[in-house]
Amino acid sequence: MNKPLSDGAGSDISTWQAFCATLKRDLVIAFKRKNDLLNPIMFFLIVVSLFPLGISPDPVELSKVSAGVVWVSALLASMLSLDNLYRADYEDGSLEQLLLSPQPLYFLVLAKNIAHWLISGLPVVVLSPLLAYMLYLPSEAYWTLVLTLMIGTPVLSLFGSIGVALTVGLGSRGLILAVIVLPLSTPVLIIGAKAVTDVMFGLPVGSHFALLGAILALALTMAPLASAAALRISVN
Amino acid sequence: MNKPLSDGAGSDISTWQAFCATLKRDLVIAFKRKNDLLNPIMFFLIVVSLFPLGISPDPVELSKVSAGVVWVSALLASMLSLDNLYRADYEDGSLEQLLLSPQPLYFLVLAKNIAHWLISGLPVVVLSPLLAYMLYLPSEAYWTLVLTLMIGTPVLSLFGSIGVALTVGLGSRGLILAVIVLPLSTPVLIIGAKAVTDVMFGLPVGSHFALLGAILALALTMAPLASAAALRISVN
Amino acid sequence: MHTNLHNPDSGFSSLLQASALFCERDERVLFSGLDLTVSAGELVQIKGSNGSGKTTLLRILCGLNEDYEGDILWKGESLSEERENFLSSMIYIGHRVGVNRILTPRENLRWSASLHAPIDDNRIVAALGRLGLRAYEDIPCRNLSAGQTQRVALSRLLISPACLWILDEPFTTLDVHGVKHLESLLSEHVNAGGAVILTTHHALNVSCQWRALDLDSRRAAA
Amino acid sequence: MHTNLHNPDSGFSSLLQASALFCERDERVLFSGLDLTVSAGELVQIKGSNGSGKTTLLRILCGLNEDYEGDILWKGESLSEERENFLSSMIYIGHRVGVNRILTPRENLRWSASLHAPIDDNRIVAALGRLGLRAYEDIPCRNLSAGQTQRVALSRLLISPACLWILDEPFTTLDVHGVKHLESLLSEHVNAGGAVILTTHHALNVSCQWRALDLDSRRAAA
Amino acid sequence: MWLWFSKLGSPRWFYELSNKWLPWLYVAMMVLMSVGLLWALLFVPEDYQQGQTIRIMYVHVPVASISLACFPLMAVAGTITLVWKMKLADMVAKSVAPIGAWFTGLALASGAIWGDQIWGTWWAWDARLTSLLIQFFLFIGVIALRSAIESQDAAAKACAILAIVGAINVPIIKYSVEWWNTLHQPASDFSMDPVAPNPPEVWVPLLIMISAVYVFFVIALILRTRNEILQRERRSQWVIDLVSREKSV
Ligand code: HEM
Ligand SMILES: Nc1ncnc2c1ncn2[C@@H]1O[C@H](COP(=O)(O)OP(=O)(O)OP(=O)(O)O)[C@@H](O)[C@H]1O
Ligand SMILES: Nc1ncnc2c1ncn2[C@@H]1O[C@H](COP(=O)(O)OP(=O)(O)OP(=O)(O)O)[C@@H](O)[C@H]1O
Ligand SMILES: [Mg+2]
Ligand SMILES: [Mg+2]
Repeated sequence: MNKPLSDGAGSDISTWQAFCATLKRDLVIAFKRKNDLLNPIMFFLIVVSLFPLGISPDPVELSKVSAGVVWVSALLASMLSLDNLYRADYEDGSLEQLLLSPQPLYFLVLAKNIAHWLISGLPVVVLSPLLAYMLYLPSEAYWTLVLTLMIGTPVLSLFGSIGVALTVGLGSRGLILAVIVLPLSTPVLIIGAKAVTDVMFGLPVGSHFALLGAILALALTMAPLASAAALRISVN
Repeated sequence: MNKPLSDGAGSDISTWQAFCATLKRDLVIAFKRKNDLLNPIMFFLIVVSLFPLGISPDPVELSKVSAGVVWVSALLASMLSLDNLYRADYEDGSLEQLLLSPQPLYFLVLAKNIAHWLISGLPVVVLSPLLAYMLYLPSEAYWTLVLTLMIGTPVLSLFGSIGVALTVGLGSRGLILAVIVLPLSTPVLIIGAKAVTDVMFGLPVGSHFALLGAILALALTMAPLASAAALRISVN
Repeated sequence: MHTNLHNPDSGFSSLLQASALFCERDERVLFSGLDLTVSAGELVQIKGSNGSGKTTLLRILCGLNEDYEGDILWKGESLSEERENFLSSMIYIGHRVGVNRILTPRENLRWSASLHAPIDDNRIVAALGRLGLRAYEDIPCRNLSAGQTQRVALSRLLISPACLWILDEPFTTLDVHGVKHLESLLSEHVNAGGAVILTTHHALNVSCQWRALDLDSRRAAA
Repeated sequence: MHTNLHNPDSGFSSLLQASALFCERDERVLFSGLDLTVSAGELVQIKGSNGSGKTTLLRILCGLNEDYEGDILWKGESLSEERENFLSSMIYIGHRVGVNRILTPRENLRWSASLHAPIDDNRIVAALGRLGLRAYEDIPCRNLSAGQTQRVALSRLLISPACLWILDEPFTTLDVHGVKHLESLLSEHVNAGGAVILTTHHALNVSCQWRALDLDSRRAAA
Repeated sequence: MWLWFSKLGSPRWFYELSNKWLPWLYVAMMVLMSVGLLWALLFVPEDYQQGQTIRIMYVHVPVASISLACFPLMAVAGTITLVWKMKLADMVAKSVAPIGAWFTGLALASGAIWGDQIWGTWWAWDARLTSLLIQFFLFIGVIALRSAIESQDAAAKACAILAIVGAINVPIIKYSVEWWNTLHQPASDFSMDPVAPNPPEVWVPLLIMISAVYVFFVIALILRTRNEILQRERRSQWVIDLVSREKSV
C-alpha cells in the first residue's frame, strides 16, 4: 500500500481548501436538487403576494406596509430553508465527519453558512426590487431596501445556523427552530424595515446602516463559533 | 407457537381501531416531545408580533392589516409543522408499515391529519382572539375570525398533507412544501380574511361561510385520498 | 381462531407466485424472466452480491415497488385484486425497520399490531421479552443500541398473525445470540406452516425446509 | 512523504491509551475501570452483545461522545490537547456512514478527503474501483443499494492517510466478497504499521496481529 | 481562592449552606412583604392622575425589574457552565429559566392590567413592552430546548449557548426597538420614570416592595436549585443519608 500514512496537523492551505470544498459541496447539493434553488424565490414571491390578497389591494395601504412585508417575508424564507443546513448531514453521518476534521470548525461552519446565504439569501436580495414594485414601495426606497437586505440576510443565515445547530439532534423540526431563531433575528428586521421607511420619509439612514454593519461583523465573528459549539453538543 | 395465523381481511371494527390507534400514536408522539405542542402557539405569537415590528406600531395601521396578518400567520404556523406529519415516519420506515396495513389508507391518513390539526390548528384558533386584540382588530370581528379559522385551519392541514405526501421522498425540505401547499391554501386564506374584513365594514358574511364550509367538506372527502395516493408514489 | 395455513378450501399450497418478473433501474437490468414460488412451509433465501437487486425484489413482492413487469399472484389470484387479503397475511421488515425513535418499544409494537389487529399488552411484553428486551419496554427507542432497535422490529413477527414473512437482512447488527434466536424463530414459523422470504449475506443455519435463489448465478446463466 | 508509523522520535508504540474509562447511560453502567491500549501494528476487536456499549466506547475514543469519566491519551499526551494531531491521523466510520445521498460517490469522497488533505481524482477512482464500484462513480448515492453505500464509505479508508481506523460494524450489509475484501484491507493496513479498532458480530478472519476485548465478559467478571 | 471556588461549585456545600440561610430569608421576606404591602395598599395616597391604580405599581415595578435581571443571570451561569464545567452553575441556570419566564409573564400581565386602566389598552407596541415580550419568547425557547434534549450534559451546554447568545441579543433588541418607536410614537401620555417627581411616601414603600420581591426571588431560586440538586445527586451518599434521616424523623 503506497499511501503516505500521515500523523501531522493541518496547515493554513489545507484549511482554505477544506473551506472551499465544503462551500462547493453545499452548492453542488443545492444545484442538484434544483428545488433548493427555486424554492426560496418561489416562497418569497408567494408570501409577498399573499399580503395584497389577505390585506387589501389598495396601493396607498400597501405602500405603507411594503417594507415590513418584504422584510418579514425575507426572514421567513431564510428561516424555512434553514432546516436544510445541517439536518441531512446529521442524519447521514456527514456531520460527524465534519466534526472529526482536523481543520478549525469555525471555517467549515462559516463555509456552510455562506453557502446557505448564497442559496436562500442572495436570490431574495436580487428579487426584492420586483416585489417592492408589486407592493407599490416608493421608488426612492428601492436601493435602501436592497442594501439593507444585502447586509441583513447574511445575519439571518448566521444566527439561524445557531438555532439549527442547537436543535439538529432533536426529533421535532421546524417549529422549535422558529422559536429560537426569530427572536434572534428581530433587531435586524426592525432596523432593516425602519431604514426603508425612514428613506420614504426623507430621513437620514446612515446610522441604521452602521448598526446593521456592526451586527453583521459581530455575527460573522461570533455566530460560527456558537454554531460549532452547538454542533458538537448535538452530535454528542 | 400458539398464535392465530390469519389470512382474512380487516373488518369495520378493526378499521376503527386502527384509526384510533394511529390518532393516539401521533398525539402521544407530540405530547412526548412537548415542544410540538408549545411550538405552534409560540410560532404564531412570534410571527404575529413580527409584523408590528416590521410595519409600524400605529394602532390605526395595524387594525387595517390585522385580519390578514392573523390569517397569514395561521397558515404559516400550520405549514411549518407540516413537515412533522410524514417525514419521521418516512425516514424510520413506519410509513412503509402504514402503507402495508390491510386497513383502508383513507382512514389512517385522515387520523394523521386530524392529529396534526389538533396539535397545530386548534391552539391557533384558541389563541387568535388574544392576537387579534394585540393587533387592534375591532372587537365585533372577533367571532368571525375565530369561526373562519375554525373552519379554515383543518383545510390547511388536509391540503398541506397532500403537499408533504408528495414531497416526503425528496431530499429537500421545507420549501418545496411551501411552494406546493401555499397556492392550495390561498383560496381559504382569501375567503377567511375577506370575511373578517367584511364584518369590520358591516357587510354580510354568510356566503363566505358557506363557501368555506363547502371547501372543508370537499377537503375532508378528497384530500386524504390524494394524500394516500401521493404517499404510495413517494414510498415506491 | 387458529386457522390452518394450508387452507384446505383454496387448494393452493403455493402462497406467493411471481412469474416472468422484469425490473430495471437506471437502465441496468436487475432481473428478467424471474419466476419464484413460495409455498406454505418453506423458507426462501434470496442471495446475491451487493446491488444485485435483492431489496428491489422484496419490495416488488410485497407491493411497495410497482416499477416492474410480470405477474404476481397471491393464492392464485392477482395481487392487485387480493391486496387486502394479501396485506393482512403478510409482514415486511425492510432495511428501514419502522421503529419510531420517540416512542417506547411497547408503544411501537402496540401501533404496529393495531394496523393489523389489536392485541393485548401481555402479548407485547412477552414478545419483547423473548427478544431479550425485558426491562427495555418503556425506554424511548432513541436510547436503544442498533441491535436493540432491530430486535424491537423483529418482535413484530411474534405478535403478527401473518403467515408470510418478508425480511430484508433481518440479521443486521444482531449479536451471536440474536442470530441464533432469530434462526430458531424462522424455523419454528416455517415448521408451523408459515412461509418466509428473506435476504442475508450470512450463512443461514435453520432447521426447516429452505432453498436459495441466487440472483448472481441467474444473471451469469443468462 | 511516506512517514513511518512507528515514529522513532516520539518513542511511543502505543497510539491510543484509555485508562479507567467509566460510562453510564440511563443509569445503567456500561463499563467502569476499562483500560485499553492500541498500538501501531495491531487490530483490536470490541466484542459484546447488543447494547453492551461498543458503539458508545468507539464514539468516546474518537472524541464524539464526551459523557464519560477517565483518561484518554494520544501518543502519551492528553487527547484534548492533542486534538488536532489526533484528528488528522484518525478516521472513524460509524453506524451512520456519512455518505450524502444526493452526491455521487466521487463527490462524496472528494469532500471527505478535503476535510483532511485534498487528493487528486485518480486516487478516488482507484479507491472506488478497488471496492467494486467501478462504473458507479457518478451515480447519485440514493440510487445505490445498502451494500454499495457501505462500500462508498469504506473507500474512504483507501484515500485517507490516517494510521488509526475506528470502524463500527464495517461489515454490515457487505456481501461475501465484500467481507473478504475488507478483511484483507484491514490486514494490509495493520501489517503496514497502522492500527484498527472495530466492532463486529461476525467471526473475524484476518491475517495480522489482533486481539479482542469482550465487554460482556468484563462485566460478568466485575 | 481556587479552593473556595471549587467548594462553591459543590452542590452539597450549597445545599448545606442554604439550609442555614433559608430561615433568615423567610423571615426577611415576611417582614418586608407585609410592611411593603400594607403600606402600599393602605397608606400610600391616591395619585392625583392615576387614582387607586397607582397601587399596581408596587407589584409591577419589582416584578419587571427582576425579570430583566434573570436573563443576564442565566447567561452568567451558562458561561460558568461552559468554561469551568461547574455543575452548580447549570443547576442555577436551569432553575432561573422558569422563574424568569414567570416573572417576565407577570411583568407583562401586571403592566397590561395597569395599561388597560391608564392607557385604555392592554397592549401597545412600545419599546419596553416589545423587548420584554421578545425576552419572554427567549425564555420559552431556553425552556423548550432544555426539555427537548435528553442528555443532561448536552442540555446544559446547549442552553448555556442559547442563554449567552440571547443575552447579547436582549440589549440589541431593546435598543433597536426603542429607537424604532420614538419616531412613530413619541413617549407622550405616560412616563416610565415617575420616581423622581414623587414624594418619599410613594417611593419608600416601593423600595421596600422591590427588596421584598427580590428576597422572594432569591428564595424561589434557592428552593428550585435545592430541588435540582437532590434530583441530580440522588444516588450520592450524602443525599441517601439525608433522605433516610428525614424518613426516620
Ligand atoms: C404590558 C405592559 C407593560 C410592560 C411589559 C412593562 C414593562 C416594564 C419594564 C420591563 C420595566 C423596567 C423595570 C426596571 O427597569 O427595573 C418597567 C418599569 C416601570 N413601568 Fe412598566 N410595563 C408595562 C406597563 C406599564 C404601565 C401601564 C405603567 C403605568 C403607567 C408602567 C409603569 C412603570 C413604571 C413606573 C416603571 C418603573 C420605571 C423605572 O423605575 O425605571 N408600566 N415596566
Ligand atoms: N443516545 C442514548 N441515550 C441514552 N442511552 C443510550 C443512547 N444510545 C445508546 N444508549 C444505551 O447505551 C447502551 C449501549 O449502546 P451502544 O449503542 O453502545 O451498544 P452497542 O454495543 O453498540 O450495541 P449494538 O451491538 O446493538 O450496536 C444501550 O443499552 C443503550 O440502551
Ligand atoms: N431508488 C433507486 N433508484 C434507482 N436505482 C436504484 C435505486 N435503489 C437501488 N437501485 C439500484 O438497483 C440495484 C439493486 O439495488 P438493491 O437495493 O435491490 O440491491 P440489493 O441486492 O438489496 O443490495 P444490498 O445487498 O447491497 O442490499 C443497484 O444497482 C442500485 O444501484
Ligand atoms: Mg438490500
Ligand atoms: Mg453499536
